Amino acid sequence: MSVAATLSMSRGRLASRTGAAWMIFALLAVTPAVVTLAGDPYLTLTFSRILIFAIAAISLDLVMGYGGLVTLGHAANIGFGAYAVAVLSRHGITDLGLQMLGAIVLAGGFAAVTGAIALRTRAVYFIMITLAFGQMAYFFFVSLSAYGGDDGVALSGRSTIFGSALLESDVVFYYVALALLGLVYLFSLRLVSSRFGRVLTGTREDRLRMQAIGFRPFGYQLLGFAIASCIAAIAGVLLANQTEFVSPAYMSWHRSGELLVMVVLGGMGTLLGGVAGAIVVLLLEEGLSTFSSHWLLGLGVVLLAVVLFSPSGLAGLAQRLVGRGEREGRP
Amino acid sequence: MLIVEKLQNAYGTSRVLFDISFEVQTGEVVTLLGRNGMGKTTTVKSIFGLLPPRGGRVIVAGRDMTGAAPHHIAAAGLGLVPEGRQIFPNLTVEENLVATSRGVRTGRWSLDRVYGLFPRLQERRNNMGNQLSGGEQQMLAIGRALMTNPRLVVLDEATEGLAPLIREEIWACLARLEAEGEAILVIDKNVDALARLADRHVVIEKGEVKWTGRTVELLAKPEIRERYLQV
Amino acid sequence: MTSLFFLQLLNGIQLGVLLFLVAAGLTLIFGIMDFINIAHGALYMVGAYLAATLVAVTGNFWIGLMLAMPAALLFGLVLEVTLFSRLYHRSHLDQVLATFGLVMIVNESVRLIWGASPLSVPMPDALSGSVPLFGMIQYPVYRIAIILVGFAIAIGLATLINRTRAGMLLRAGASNSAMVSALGFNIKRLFTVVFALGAMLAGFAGAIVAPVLSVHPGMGESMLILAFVVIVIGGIGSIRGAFLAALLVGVVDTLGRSFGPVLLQWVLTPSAASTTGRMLAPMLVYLLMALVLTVRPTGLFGRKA
Amino acid sequence: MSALLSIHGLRKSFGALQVTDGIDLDIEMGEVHAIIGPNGAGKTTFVSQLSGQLMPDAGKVIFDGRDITRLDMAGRARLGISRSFQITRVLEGFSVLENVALAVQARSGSSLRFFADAACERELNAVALECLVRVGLDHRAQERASHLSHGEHRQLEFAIALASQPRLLLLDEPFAGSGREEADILLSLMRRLKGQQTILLIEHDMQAVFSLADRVSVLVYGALIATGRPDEIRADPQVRSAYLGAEETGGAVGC
Amino acid sequence: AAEEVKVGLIFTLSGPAAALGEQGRNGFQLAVDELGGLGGLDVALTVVDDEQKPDIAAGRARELVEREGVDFVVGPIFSNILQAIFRPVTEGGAFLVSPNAGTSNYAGSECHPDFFVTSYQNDQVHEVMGAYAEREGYKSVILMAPNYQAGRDALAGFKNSYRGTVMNELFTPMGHFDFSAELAQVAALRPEAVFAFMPGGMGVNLVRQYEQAGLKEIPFLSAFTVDESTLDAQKSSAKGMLAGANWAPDMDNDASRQFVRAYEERFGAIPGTYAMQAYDAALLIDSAIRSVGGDLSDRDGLREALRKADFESLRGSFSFGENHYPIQDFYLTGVVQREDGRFHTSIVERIFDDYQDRYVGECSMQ
Ligand SMILES: Nc1ncnc2c1ncn2[C@@H]1O[C@H](COP(=O)(O)OP(=O)(O)OP(=O)(O)O)[C@@H](O)[C@H]1O
Ligand SMILES: Nc1ncnc2c1ncn2[C@@H]1O[C@H](COP(=O)(O)OP(=O)(O)OP(=O)(O)O)[C@@H](O)[C@H]1O
Ligand SMILES: [Mg+2]
Ligand SMILES: [Mg+2]
Repeated sequence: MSVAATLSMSRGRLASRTGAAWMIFALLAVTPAVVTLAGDPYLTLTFSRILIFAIAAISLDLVMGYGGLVTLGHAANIGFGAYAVAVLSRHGITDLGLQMLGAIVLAGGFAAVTGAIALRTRAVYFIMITLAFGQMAYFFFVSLSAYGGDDGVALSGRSTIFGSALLESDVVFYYVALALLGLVYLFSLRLVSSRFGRVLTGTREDRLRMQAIGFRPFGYQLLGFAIASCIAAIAGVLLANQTEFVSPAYMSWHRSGELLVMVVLGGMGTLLGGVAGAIVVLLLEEGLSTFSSHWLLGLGVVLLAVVLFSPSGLAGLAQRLVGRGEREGRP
Repeated sequence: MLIVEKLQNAYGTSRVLFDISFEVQTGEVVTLLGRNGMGKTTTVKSIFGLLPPRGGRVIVAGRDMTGAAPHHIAAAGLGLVPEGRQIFPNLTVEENLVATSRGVRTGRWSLDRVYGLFPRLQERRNNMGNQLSGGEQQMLAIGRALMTNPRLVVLDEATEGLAPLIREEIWACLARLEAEGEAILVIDKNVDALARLADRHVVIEKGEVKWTGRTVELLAKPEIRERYLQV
Repeated sequence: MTSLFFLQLLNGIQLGVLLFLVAAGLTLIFGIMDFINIAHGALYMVGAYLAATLVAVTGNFWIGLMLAMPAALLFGLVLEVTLFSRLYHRSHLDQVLATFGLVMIVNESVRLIWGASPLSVPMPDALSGSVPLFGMIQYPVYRIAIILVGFAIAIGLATLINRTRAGMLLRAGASNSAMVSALGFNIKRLFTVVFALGAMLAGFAGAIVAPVLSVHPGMGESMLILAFVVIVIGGIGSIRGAFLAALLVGVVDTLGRSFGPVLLQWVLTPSAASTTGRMLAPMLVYLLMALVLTVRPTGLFGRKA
Repeated sequence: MSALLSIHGLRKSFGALQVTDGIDLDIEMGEVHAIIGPNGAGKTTFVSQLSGQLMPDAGKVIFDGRDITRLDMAGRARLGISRSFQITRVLEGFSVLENVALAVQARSGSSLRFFADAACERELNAVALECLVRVGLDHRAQERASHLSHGEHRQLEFAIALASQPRLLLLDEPFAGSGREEADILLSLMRRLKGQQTILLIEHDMQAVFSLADRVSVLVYGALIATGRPDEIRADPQVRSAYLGAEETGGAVGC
Repeated sequence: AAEEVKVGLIFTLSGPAAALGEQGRNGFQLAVDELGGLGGLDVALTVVDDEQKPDIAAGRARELVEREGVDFVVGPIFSNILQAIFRPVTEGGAFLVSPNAGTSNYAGSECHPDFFVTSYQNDQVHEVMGAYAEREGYKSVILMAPNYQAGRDALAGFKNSYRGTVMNELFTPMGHFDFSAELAQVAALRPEAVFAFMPGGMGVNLVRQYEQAGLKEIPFLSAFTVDESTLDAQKSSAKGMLAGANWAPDMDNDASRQFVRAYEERFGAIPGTYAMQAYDAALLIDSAIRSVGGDLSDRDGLREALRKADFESLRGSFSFGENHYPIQDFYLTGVVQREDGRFHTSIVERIFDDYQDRYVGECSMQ
């Protein structure tokens, strides 16, 4: 079934989608209060982790769901974000804004260079070459003894906002993350329906056709690739703050794989799907792992079930529940 | 040879076929006429089980094949030249012909005979399918269907993009086949040529059979002739 | 020094063949049937565990191996019928997601059944020991056996895909299965058989390397990535490409790691050389892939997109 | 009349096969120039070299006095060379309207706009719809392209080509697959275009060719064997035997 | 019911490397059950899986401290996980007892009053082998380790106490499986001994391929390469190979013998040092709670008691240095086969008496 399926129908769906978005964000907004009332304030931290990966997932959905560029090196950007925090704060720059700037520069630069090379390839070749670049970045930080190599480095504290240590409070941190998630979501929403977004999706559909009507795909794809990488880097900055620890483990290809799972599970080319995917996967991880050390088995079963019984991911499932079910006739 | 009864079908929620009924006897040529998007190809897909019918029956050589798997239906003696060629891009011309061939020893079609019909294909025998020109691909699709030695050939827009000369040859060839007792179901945009050799015509509109009759009757009906035949 | 070089070259080839053994099944399922099977590594692992158990039970390597094959085949059949057959028409990413789930399931099941600590398979006496090569240096007989088996499989696969009718139908089915069945062939059954074959090849690889490598959970993962690297470098769908790519990866990795630091010392100070060498060593394979794809975006023998 | 496009000694070969064998041709401003020839003669390949999809091995392509031999496809499209594909290529995932609107967008304003919703841009949609009306596909505007029938696909293909307001229109078998009525729509449309729009037309539908073309060239085995007014070509015996055929030749070949 | 002590275990319990984590968990569990609690208190044990992911570990550690409000956190196995959970636990106001990972930074400049290690400082085991090689008078060695922090530390540790010539340092990628290239170099350079640090599956591969390459006559010294977690797979190919350790299953004291017997009965495997050190961690905590009479609120008392390490360690003499890293004996161990056919490491001789790490000087705690 074509990736685009979900997209072209988006017009009709928009209403239902914004509805879902409002619901999800409303729920997320009240989460800290709820968990505190439930006498389990700690969960706020767990959920801020979810928000962070939701941001990363959205960014991946941008390149993958809309740009048609499936990458297995996306986690590298999270790593860049995290190391931007580690490096800068070691040199006394603890301001969140500046650190994000650094992260964006780092990730954007890397994306520009590697993307320019990777975009020579297509489909699975693209997956693998991005994997290659991701792994190179990973191994670079593994052998970076100055920052603990693969042992990573513990941060002396969370970033500051205009000199104040607001973020030390988990609740504040949560809402900052939520705000960023909201921004990223809105930004992406506009992006994909913009002229630029159309060219991007059009290129995914049929490159030759796009060239025939006068577009040079390369530039647009590279730009999209870079934008997504920068967003992921922001998620990295947050992750470093949430764990107050930075390690190459954040950027191994497994992590890229997990992000990919979140997006596909949630439903590609829907943006919100990424968010849903992140929530579901991480909650499952938290929940199941408390029951048994063989929790991965459970997660595996869930993934299988979703693929088999809900072709277009959770988004598709939701669609059908709402009764807007629309299945694709494959030739 | 082929009997289609009250065929109904749809893509997802949008219904396309409402009531299609017609039959093709052994040794006769039948055409499906109709404007773009009226359901001709969908009818074909339904017959071959590529799009399992939502209603009605498909009977091939006396056996009810409704809802059977495509390969069973084809094995019952149907050969398909699909719309839009659909040749195998990653196989060479010769492999395209050989891969799905059946009964080449016993049957009337063999590699040589197909090459005899389309010398062009023989020249390009070792090229990949996707390296062929549009017309060559079309020839290949026809040859591929014939190589399964069917008793009923279904040609959906089989002469699209073929040079007039080749078209002539194909019509001539079909005439020959008919004479040899092969049944043929044709969908084609320029039917005037095949009006000559076709026995009966089925006009489809909005998923329903609007009219069916012999060529003479067709020529006698100006409004239909106007509509579907180039004059 | 030269003799060492040739030895390392041989080692590289040997590693390459080993990689090809693992990649062989994948070329069939991914390269030819165009099905992304992340669980391939898991199948490979299962093969190794089956061999480990059966060899232990029967107490004889050969009998164990002979039993492990059909077992792996069966496993593949079951998977195909219950799961994979429903995924052929789905997008690559759906396949990734599903097989990713499968990997988790298989890995954990293996841990439940066999425990987390490594197992091993004793070397068959017939092939244990080593023969002198390049003067005083000894070379294990079993490794030589692996090389031979690898070549045999490569040739076998190539003929199956390129020379036989089944191969043609397979390629045709991968590009347009609906059309194949509309022309009267039960492509489903063919796929089932071939998939099972691929699974068996994976299992076979696992079993055959068990005497040299440790059998432990996650042994599949590192191999999986390498197998994909090999196929992609070789060019998807080309057996010859996969084989040559495997050898290339093996040789480059081996020589790179054993002589790289030495070469680096020509341009860098010893300490710098060793640190850079260390940093580059694990990247070698990926560098190679990136390089090949930069020059030839569809791999060495891939069809132009 | 001045040549809008002139081709000098164009050559292209695939391996041993010489597909374009030294073609010299001038396309005059405003004319409809048809190219006919047997299957596999090299027509599509020829057009692909004009549109920039393929690069020639040798020769020159001059468009409006500018050498565009090395210019890529997108570049030529921007200069106003637009083609339709023989083997349909539309954005299956997009709606029919979006398909055309995108073509309009390519020719109007920057596409580096990241926030405004393109679907709400009136002028884009207006122009796009206009094109659909001209090819008679407006009633399916909101349909998903993959839901179109084969003939409808062909119509869309044409609409997209129109939408990019080309100065030179390269049409590779636009009539293929369209039925009588659709054919008539296209025919009358092209009659209306005739004069103002320069068109290079590849077609096997002789009725269309001879009723539309100002000049016809015949391509056989990669070389032009004849160029002239329709009636001249129709009369040319060489052309008849190589391509047109006639009743008596029917079915002469082995089958 | 009496007051209860909350203890959180954090080990790698899923994924490829789970084997070691399981040993740790089992060892601690065994001790708690035998003691029928800790320090006379009932034990509320929470076991969490760090998945060998630092970020997950950090989260779970905070979870233990802030949500479960545990008094002690015991774990982890891997050094990089220790780095990740250190601050969450210590700042969360719980005692952190590491039964395996003992990195240099927390032994030295970053030492912490609430952090205790029942294993060793990572370098020490390697220093043992270095010293042994030195004493045996091996003039030349080749060193092998995976290219990650612990690997680099290991070779550094070895070289601390070895003066001879290091012909070559071979760093392999993590999860390396085919050592023929490395072994070819060994065969070519013919060192008088080989020292390797290859934990887990890598160790199994290396040891078996070492034998298959016919190199057995070159002495094979190692750390965490041939131990109870890998011997089931290495079997006879590891026979006679030497390693450094602070304990072995045939340790000559009743407590140890009894522990090994009990562990085998319950878990069907011979325990390795991972299990032993976790067991000792339990004994340590037990002793501390006892000495404060079960008053967990008396944290200073607890800390003092922990420092005293007033318990019967399975390895005999055991005390803490100022940095709360053990001062203990280190042994040379060799692989032997038991009459029941199983393999285990066995003490050959003592190399260091009451040996302390080199970083204690940098630690400010006195
Ligand atoms: N895959 C599909 N999904 C949804 N609708 C489809 C699909 N294919 C065709 N349709 C619709 O079904 C109707 C009939 O299509 P069909 O292809 O049978 O027409 P046709 O008679 O073959 O037209 P043509 O002569 O152009 O080939 C058309 O309106 C078309 O829009
Ligand atoms: N990529 C390729 N590699 C090899 N041969 C090719 C390739 N593309 C086209 N050809 C060959 O070049 C010749 C010309 O192809 P082309 O598509 O130009 O023919 P055409 O004149 O358009 O024919 P038709 O009228 O059937 O479309 C054909 O014989 C085709 O087989
Ligand atoms: Mg049709
Ligand atoms: Mg053509």
